[in-house]
Amino acid sequence: MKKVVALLFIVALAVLLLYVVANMPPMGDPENPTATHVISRYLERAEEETHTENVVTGVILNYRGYDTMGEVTVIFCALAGVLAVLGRERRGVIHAFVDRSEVPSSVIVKTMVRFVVPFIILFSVYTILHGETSPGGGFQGGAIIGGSMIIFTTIFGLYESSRRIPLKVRASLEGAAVMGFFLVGALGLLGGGNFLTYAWPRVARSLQPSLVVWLTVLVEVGVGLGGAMVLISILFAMIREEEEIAPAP
Amino acid sequence: MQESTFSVIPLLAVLLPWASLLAILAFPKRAERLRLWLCFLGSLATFGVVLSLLPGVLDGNTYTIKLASVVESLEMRLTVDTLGYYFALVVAFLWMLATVYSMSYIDHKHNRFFAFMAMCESFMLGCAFSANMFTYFIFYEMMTFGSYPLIIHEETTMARRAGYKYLVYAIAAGTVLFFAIVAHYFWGDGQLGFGSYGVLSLEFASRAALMTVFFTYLAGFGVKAAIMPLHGWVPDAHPAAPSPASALLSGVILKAGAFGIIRVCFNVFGADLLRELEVYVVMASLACITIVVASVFALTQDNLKRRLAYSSIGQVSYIILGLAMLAHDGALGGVMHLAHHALMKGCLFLCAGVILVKTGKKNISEMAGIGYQLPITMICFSVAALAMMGTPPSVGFVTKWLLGSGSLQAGLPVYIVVLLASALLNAAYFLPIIYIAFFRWEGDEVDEHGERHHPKLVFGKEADHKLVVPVVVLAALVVIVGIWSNVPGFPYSLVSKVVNVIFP
Amino acid sequence: MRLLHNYHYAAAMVLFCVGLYTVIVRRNIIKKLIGLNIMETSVFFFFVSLGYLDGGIAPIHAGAADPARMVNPIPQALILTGIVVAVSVTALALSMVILLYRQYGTLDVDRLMREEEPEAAEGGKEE
Amino acid sequence: MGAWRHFPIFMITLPLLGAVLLPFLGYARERWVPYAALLPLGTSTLLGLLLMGRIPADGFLSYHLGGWEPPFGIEIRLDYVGLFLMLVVCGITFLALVYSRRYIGKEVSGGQRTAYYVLYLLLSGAMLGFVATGDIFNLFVFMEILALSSYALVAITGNRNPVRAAFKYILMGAPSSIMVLLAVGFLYSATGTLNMADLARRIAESGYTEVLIVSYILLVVGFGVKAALFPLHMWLPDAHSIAPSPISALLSGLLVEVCAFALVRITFSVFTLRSSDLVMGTADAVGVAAVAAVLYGGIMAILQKDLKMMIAYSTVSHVGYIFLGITAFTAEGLTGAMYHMLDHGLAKACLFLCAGNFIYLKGYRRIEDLKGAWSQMPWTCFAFALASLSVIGIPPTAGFISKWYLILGNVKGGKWLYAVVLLAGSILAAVYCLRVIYYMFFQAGKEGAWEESWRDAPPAMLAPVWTLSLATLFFGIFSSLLIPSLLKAAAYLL
Amino acid sequence: MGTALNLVLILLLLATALLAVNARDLLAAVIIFSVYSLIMALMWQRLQAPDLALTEAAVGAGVTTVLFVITIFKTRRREEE
Repeated sequence: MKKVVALLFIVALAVLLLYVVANMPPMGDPENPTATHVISRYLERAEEETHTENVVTGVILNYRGYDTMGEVTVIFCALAGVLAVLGRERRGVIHAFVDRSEVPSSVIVKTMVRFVVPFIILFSVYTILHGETSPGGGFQGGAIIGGSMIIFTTIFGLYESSRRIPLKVRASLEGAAVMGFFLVGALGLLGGGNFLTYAWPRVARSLQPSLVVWLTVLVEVGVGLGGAMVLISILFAMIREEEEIAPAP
Repeated sequence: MQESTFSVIPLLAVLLPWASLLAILAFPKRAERLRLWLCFLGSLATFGVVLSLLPGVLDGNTYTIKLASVVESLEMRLTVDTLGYYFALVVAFLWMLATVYSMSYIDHKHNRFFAFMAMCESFMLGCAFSANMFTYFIFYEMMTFGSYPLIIHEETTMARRAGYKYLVYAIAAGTVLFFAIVAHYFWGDGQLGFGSYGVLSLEFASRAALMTVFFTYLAGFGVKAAIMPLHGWVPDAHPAAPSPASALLSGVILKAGAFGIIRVCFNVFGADLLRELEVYVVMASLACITIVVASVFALTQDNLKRRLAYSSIGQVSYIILGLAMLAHDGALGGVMHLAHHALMKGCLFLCAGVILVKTGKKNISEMAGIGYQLPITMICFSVAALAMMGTPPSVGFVTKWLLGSGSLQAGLPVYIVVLLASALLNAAYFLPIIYIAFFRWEGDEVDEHGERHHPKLVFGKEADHKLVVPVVVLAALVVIVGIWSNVPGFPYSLVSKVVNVIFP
Repeated sequence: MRLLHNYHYAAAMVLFCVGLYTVIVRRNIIKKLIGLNIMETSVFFFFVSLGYLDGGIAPIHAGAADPARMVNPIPQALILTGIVVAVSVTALALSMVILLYRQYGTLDVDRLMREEEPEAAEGGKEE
Repeated sequence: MGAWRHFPIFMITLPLLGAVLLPFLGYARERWVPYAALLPLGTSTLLGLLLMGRIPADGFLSYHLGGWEPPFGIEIRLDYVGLFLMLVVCGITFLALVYSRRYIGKEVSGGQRTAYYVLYLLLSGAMLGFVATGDIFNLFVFMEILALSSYALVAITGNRNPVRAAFKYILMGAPSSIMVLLAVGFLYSATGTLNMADLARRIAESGYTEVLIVSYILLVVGFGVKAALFPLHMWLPDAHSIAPSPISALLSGLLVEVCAFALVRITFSVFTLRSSDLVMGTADAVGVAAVAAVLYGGIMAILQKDLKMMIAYSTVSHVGYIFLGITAFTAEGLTGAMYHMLDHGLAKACLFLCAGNFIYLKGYRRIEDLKGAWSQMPWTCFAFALASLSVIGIPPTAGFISKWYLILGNVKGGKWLYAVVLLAGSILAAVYCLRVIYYMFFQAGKEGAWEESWRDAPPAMLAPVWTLSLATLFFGIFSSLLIPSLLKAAAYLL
Repeated sequence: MGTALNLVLILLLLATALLAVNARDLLAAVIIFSVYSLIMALMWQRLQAPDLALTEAAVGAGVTTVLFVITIFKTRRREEE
């Protein structure tokens, strides 16, 4: 009964949405409102204004940097939420809480992983640092680091991987993304502009381009490190097993 | 209204009762007597402050002070005009007597009772001094909730049930009233103030709209004023409350509703508009029904305070009837009855309290021979009861006379029939009490010869002076005010000023 | 026919409805979360299609790229944020799923909501 | 062009920054965390107060983030109404945080306490950012921070019921967020912009009527879930009653209102009345839903046995009030809605914190358990009574003022029936509130329910409660401090 | 050609979505969902959004899937009746 009602509701919604779609501006048409209103400024002047070849990065970090600040706050918030719900290993008692059993896997796999993971991390560093010029950027790089740690953890177990990235490191870097934004924002205020101004009005015009680049890199690195650490911490928190309240499946 | 002078005295009068509240909080529990006397002093001082305005008011001055403003046309303002002053005088006087009386009567939880007494007095004075309907409503609502603890003070099951009923009625009424005020604000062009000839007119709003405003007001205030279909809480609340609280309920708090209706009739709508809308017919018929039916109900009650409560329901409708006549004498009688009834019914309830304290008897049938035990009290009771029936020379007679003359002025002698019926019914339910008290006694006093004797008449051993003095004062006033009504400060001197303006 | 031309949008809407249907009807909470993710990606898909330009190129100034031919970078930037938000919600929800399973021993939403008092037996319930 | 232009961004970022820094303090000195968390919120409150005189009632402060002018960058657009709500948020979060130290110290286990304060600050900062922003996608981002932190805070104790309630909340909240995002997509496709002021201009010119209508409906539904508008309120009673009391206070007193405010912004600043025929139909539907909410919430509140559940249902009812104020489409109605946000925030927070006092001291949750509570916890009971009066709308509390304007607004809009419903709502409120007060003050407690010693909650918990309840009184008596400006601002919004 | 490929991808998207939703085995559903995410990434690459394609591949198909898988290992693999 409930299913039928839901289905009817969904079908009605679908019809409504499709009707709207039929009345929307045609996709890909250069005359669309989306393609004519604000966009040309970004496309034409992003390079000189934000000093990023990748316009998306320019938009994310500079034009709409405040959104991205919100975004990294969201993921920080998710981490805080996960830790609040699942708890976290405490300093000093880490071993007691961590599943030490190694996952049995063949030597070949282990060797491969040992060999591959550094390269993945290298790739992610590249992704982070070259966000201005090519696809990718801070968060993508962070996610890739997170992915590499997943691979590492599946093969070597939580104990090994949490030794590689100890709690101390994670805890101090989890806020890096948000802090990076706050730092750049506050520096923008000091530089005589508004919050999150990259090109400080108080600095000579000739210095501004390199200033913007450096600040962008600073934010990128912050987002990358912070994002990676948050993802890894979430992962560890979810993997962590407390034996006494294990489920009885 | 004429221009008014700024004065802090109205605010002072409203705030003074809080001083006794502070006294209750400030002094330790051990200083019980000191606290009680301070409460009395507080109410005395309040009465003094109110009295101090008398010469000015008699000269036709008005005093005003602004408390706070919400927006320009919506403000909290206290203004002393003649009508409000008249009500305030009644309030402050009766309250003072009730406070004296309570000092002896209330035997537990003094703090709560006196605190809420003081608060209610403050709110009542606020009502009396309100400069507009908005202020009136705010004080009225606060007073409504402030009087709840007075009603349930005894905390018996009956008191709780009565309190619950009271709250249900009061909240519903408050809501209706709120609606009335919004409608008034909306159709009255944003004006909630009181004007000598009314502020609403058919220029701004349609007939139906004004009728809506009027009837919502009538329904809202009618609950407190106990107009007949809305009276349900009254007969429960009065017997349940301690006697001084019942006296205040009947003497003053019921009148807050009636006073609201007076304000609505005189200062919001104005006589001309009421005549034009023809709503007075409904008012008058409701009042007549209430007067007669309530008296009939009163006949059937055995509980003294319950009988008195029904009597109050009927009597308050005299005020409404007087207003509905839309004639000079009718209005005069109605408005004066506000004070008259406060004196009479206050006296009667306080007497009932004395009886309860001394003999523990609540029901009339148990009161045989009580007049010999409590002669002073019962004499006072008889004086007030006779006044209720309209026996001259008393305030009750003045009211009835004026109302009768008013109905002739209005050209509707049918009201006289109602008044006479009411007087007869009043006699029918009051005289038996007097009779039982003085002329019947129980067989306890049978001596060895098998003959029944009068119980001995005992003077001077009645009760605490704090109980007796207010009763005597009220009974004396019932007569004195009835005879010399024009003494400055007595009802006629004030009310006639107002009514003469409206019905020249 | 505009609907056929806008088939990307239409597909996104259909996926949105599939996801919403899953969230409403499926009783398994992990299924519900998968449905939620489908909803999210469908909206992202919708956004990305919004920014598309016929014959467009990626908005990267590499070499002599012509700005006039670039697709709209704004939806892409928004969706990057959106993806992060989506993964955050999923992570938080899944961590609660783990905890719920520990405490109630079920993933079935009806059973979950039916269980009454917290005093009831800790641990798993027989399925 | 003084430094005060930067105040809004400080108000928003300081709590967020505090949230990020707090874990470090948590590792070093856990005991100091509750005090340190007060710092950013206190500063924000202060900045807000300083800003109060600067923003005229019929103007706004526009702050361009990163120095990019509006249609290109993100704008913080703070008008008088927004600042008013930001101050309400600051004040109540600050007080509930003061309250939290003792309460959370008892309810939440050691490891999670820091997380609690982190999430708390994130929630506060997100609410502030949410109110202030002038960009519709930014609105979505802050809504997500808001939502995530509130999900987690509901579940913070990690017990069975809280987690379940939080999950129920997610199951309704997350799809609603996606709907908002979809609506943003539709709006963007029809106008090509995300800035609210720019959107208003473009919407007025746009020819894509169907797209706009559907996006408005989606926004109403999306924010309606978060604001718990009647048919979409299912998550609220569970989440609000089961969360720790300071969080209930925040969720009920602020979060719901902030989301309603988002709808105010969208209705009046984005879909301006010039395009009102677009939104009127939906607004009428919202009005009907709000009527249902007022009555349903009130009746359900009467039927509850659990105190916090009752207060939560009362919130459902009061959300209806706010929406009735909005749909009146008059300055008075909107003023009433805004003032109701203030007084409902204060009163509800106070009620929940009082309920928290009972739970903290005695573990009593049921209304029946409160019989005779007055004899042992007079301060809590008096504060509860005062706040209840405001919920009912009895003069001279702030609740009366807001109800006055709500009713007046509806009357001026010609919606007499709604005015009557508002009155009926306050009767219902009287029934459910006075029942509790009656139990507290005029009923004898069960044998042994209250021990002999006279022991109320500690001062650190009573102070916020009393501040809140006195504030309802203060804003009732001195409503002239705010009402004229609010009326002006509301007229400006319209 | 381009349209045809787009259509195929969209059909695949719909198919994987429906499969993911209807699979009884939760693990299978999650794996199918990750395939769905990968196809989505491909789609976005075709819509000239390489940043997003990268992100979706890493986050949508990677991190999200792993989170789901962990949860399934910690809870149960099959749907209840």
